[in-house]
Amino acid sequence: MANGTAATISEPSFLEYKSGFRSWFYTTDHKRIGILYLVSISIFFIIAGSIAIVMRAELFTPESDIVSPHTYNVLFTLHGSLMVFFFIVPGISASLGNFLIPLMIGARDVAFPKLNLGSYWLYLIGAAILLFALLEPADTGWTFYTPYSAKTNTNVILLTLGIFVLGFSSILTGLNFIVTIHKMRAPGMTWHRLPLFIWALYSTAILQLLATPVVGITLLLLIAERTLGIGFFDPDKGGDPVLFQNFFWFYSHPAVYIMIIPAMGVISEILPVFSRKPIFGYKAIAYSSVAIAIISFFVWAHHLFVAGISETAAIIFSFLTFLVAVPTAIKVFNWLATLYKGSIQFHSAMLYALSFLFLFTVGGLTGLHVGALAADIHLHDTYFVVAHMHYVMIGGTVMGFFGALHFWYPKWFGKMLDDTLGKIAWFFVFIGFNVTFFPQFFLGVQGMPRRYATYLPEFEPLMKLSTIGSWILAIGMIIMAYNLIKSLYSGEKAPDNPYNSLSLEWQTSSPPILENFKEIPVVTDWSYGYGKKG
Amino acid sequence: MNWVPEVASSFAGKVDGVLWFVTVLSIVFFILITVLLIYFSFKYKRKTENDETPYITGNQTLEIIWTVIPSILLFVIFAYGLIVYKEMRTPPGDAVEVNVTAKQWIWIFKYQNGKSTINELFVQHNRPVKMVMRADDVLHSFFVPAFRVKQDLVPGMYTQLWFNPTKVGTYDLFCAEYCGTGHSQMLAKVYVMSPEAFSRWEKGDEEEGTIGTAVTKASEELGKDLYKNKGCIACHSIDGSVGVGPSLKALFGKNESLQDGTTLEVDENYLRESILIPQAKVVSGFAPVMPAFKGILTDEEVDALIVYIKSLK
Amino acid sequence: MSENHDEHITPYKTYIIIWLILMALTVITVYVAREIDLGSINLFVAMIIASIKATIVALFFMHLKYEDSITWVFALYPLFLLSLLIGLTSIDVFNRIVP
Amino acid sequence: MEQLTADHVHVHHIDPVEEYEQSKFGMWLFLGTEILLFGGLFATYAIFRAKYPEMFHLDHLKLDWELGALNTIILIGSSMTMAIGVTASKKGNNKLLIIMLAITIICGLVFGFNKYLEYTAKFAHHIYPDTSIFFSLYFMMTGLHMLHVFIGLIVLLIIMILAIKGRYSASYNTHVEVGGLYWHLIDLIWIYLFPLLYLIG
Repeated sequence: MANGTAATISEPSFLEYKSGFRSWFYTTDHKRIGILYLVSISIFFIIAGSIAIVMRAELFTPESDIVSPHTYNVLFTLHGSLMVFFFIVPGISASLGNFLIPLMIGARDVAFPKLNLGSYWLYLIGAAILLFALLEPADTGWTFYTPYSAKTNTNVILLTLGIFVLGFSSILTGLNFIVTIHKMRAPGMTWHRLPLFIWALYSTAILQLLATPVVGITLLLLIAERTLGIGFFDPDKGGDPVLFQNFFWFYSHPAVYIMIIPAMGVISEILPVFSRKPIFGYKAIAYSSVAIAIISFFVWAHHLFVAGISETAAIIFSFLTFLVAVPTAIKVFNWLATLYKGSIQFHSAMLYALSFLFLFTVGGLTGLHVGALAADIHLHDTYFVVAHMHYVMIGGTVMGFFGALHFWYPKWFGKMLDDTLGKIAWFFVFIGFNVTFFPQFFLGVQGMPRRYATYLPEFEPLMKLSTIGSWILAIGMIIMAYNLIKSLYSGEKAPDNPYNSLSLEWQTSSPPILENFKEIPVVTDWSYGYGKKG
Repeated sequence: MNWVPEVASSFAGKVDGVLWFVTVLSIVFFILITVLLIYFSFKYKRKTENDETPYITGNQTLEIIWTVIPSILLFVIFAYGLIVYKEMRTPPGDAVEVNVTAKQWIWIFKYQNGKSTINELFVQHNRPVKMVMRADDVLHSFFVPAFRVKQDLVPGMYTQLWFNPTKVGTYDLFCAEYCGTGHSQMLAKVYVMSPEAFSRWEKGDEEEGTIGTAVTKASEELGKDLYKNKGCIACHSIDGSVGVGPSLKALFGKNESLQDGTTLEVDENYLRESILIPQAKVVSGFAPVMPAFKGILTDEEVDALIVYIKSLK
Repeated sequence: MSENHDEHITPYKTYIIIWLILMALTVITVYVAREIDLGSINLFVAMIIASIKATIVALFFMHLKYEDSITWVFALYPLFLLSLLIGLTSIDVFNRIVP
Repeated sequence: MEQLTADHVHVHHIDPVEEYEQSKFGMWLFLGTEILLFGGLFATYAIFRAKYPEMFHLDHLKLDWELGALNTIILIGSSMTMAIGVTASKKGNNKLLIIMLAITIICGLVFGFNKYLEYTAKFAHHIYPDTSIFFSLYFMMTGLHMLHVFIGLIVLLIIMILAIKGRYSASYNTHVEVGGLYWHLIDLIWIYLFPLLYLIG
């Protein structure tokens, strides 16, 4: 992209221009709000991750020895709820999206900066409600299936209320992003010059905007069921428990894509930079993001094949489910083709991007097993699903998230990360992740049901292996966290554009100045013009 | 190590067929992608800072190929899954019906001859059975890996599944839908019996069926088996911790206060009544949720349980 | 998207006319439902009238008529999703087998 | 951006026309969210009405359709006054805007008062949200709608105060337009709730 903004800028960066509590919690600067989200979601990631370690430790032996079955149920409820609603849904979208969207489209801020701050406060309010909910935590699983969630005497209301509030935070963030991307692109930034990360976040924002309200009303009805005694989901009052599952997954399946599409966007940015080649099939990748955003609304009931839904519905939903696999496959092939004849540099961010390709492929392909009707009947609610989901969520989203952190770290904080340490951490994360979750595919096929506090002795060897893997994974995470924090203090000062990227965010200072650019850049080309034309 | 659980129903092999088909396809694509990924990564590893790279932005033909081929394969998987699914969902007309009721955290099976069992399902070899299922309280799910069947049980609504057991033996039945504290203890056994053994069981000469050796066991040991197999374990601990029901530890001889305000000392008669008709005298602080075991346990079995409870000092 | 900033200003008179039409439709829908009572197609008729009213409100009171295409997309897409939610859920609820 | 005092910081100047376009588009997006929020309830209604037609028929007779019709007239009227207010504001007629906002707010309050009468009458007859599926729907739908009326009233009140302070002109009336859109949505939802609940149970 040709523009003259890379000239040395003497203004203080957005990190330095002002300090103190108010300058952060009352800021309307999208970059600071991005950092606030980053810190908040990281805290929840650490909490929920630690819970996972305790759960795996409990599962080291078949009996319940570390925590009681009830506590175990509470733990997996918290692990799921925190990871899904507090970490991974707002994850890349709210933290990196906030930081990067205006920078990448050449704007000074998002369309509604005050609303943006409001979204973050809503997130904090949701988090505060959650803290109260922890006093007597729910044991329903993060899916809150009725009638159990309407009957259990643990505190379901506070947890769902917290998630309801977070939902509005998510809706308003999505709304903000859609308007920003529509109305605030720099001159010359046409739709077909937009970075693919922006396309991905645009698709995500549509899902956030239009799927979240349905889970909002569903959780509200659940709260009403517990407080007012209404009975839409209560069979004793003529209600239908499976209706709850329909409504819940109308949001929660698109939510899976709210989690994964931003990571796909990250990969589309990292691969070309470290291959020094244009992204392969720009339009195919861009449109497939939008296609996923649309089709993913039609597939929710593939979570319900054995829930008691009608056969007709099961068949229709199975078919639609296979439809949504097509755009995903297209993306993977295009990424792969991007590497062809490139000049590939194994930066730690690139390692995460490549492992994304590898792990997400496993996650995506095992999705076919559970999408096929007959196979799903056997695999549903077993460890196979647990493994599949973690391959998509960790192998996909979290790898993308880590890749993004390593990639944009110099831009956020103006410091270079220790790349060697980054690679060591990557090694442990990659190995640990696979050791933890790969055995779970076999456990699932052999019939080990999920959400079991105790299990039959025949599953013990693989369960032990999985637990050992979780320790390796934890070591990797600790090294990475150390690297991220250490580099803040002792990292080398980052140049404005350490990877010679063509994308707009690298054409301003590192870290960027308060209003991103000295002058709004004029865009003349797309941001993937690497390589020699000819 | 076995890749898949035992193949013990008429369609288990077909389900495995779908599983293997998808798995093989997945492995092919996985290998294709991984090999290319690793090959490209090393072949095109950066040599100098100024490596020249070609300006390739896409290829229409390739895009079409890798859109169309996966689409076709995906449709084939869908169709294959659908065909087997149809068979799994269509019970043959001559299937024997068994009524299944699930409640926190036991399975109750009622047979056409009026018998009923708890946490033990008896079926005849090579005779299709259809489960007509209902949950009493919350969602549960009937899952027998060896038969490749799974179906949720929903309160207020009947669901069904069928299978034709093709192998004599004993199989695990799991609850696969999360249902609360005792979820992972909500296990049962499926006994697939030869026609002779089954008709003997049906006639009722052999009430304990499974625990065929039970007669020879000492009462206390039999009681312990029953405690584990009949679902008591899900709600009543033996270590003093309070579950859904009172702990059995040191229960005998204890003074309990009841919900109607009276107190009594736990003796044999109270234990017997509480097993057979639990709702008669409920200890205060607990919900009256225990199922009645009248007609399910024999007198000898109740005696054995009482001996066992007495032994828990 | 919309580069055209000369905004359309609806005259007051239009609003009065629209209001009169809406009132008339309200009377019709009440009359049809309570006096004529078409039985099973009652729901159908009432929903058509309500949709006409809603369309008029959106087009004129909310000026959707003068909005750009992207606003139309985001105004109509939720309705499509809603029909999907109702339609596909009904396919499940009303086709379940009764053993 | 108000808190920034550093002199070397760019002034974030927002073009009022752009801001107007963005805000209006943003509000349309938000209305989409609102439609799907109510959508969950509409879907519930559709399912249970098909499942229990008799219950819906018998229960809906217990509702006071005349009061419902009155409320419909009031709310549609308020929608019209709101629309007139928007036009007035675009024409720079601040006085008319204030009058129209006042009428709209009064209509909203009367609507709320009628709802209050309706609810208390139901409670007096021992009809509560847990009485039947129909009344669960009735209370949830009208309750959520009432909550929106309440929020809408607060928004309009703030806009009216700002209008009295002379904040709006022919060239700047974003709040009025956006607040108006929200108020019309409340009307839109009611246009469906009225026949669904009061007329064709």
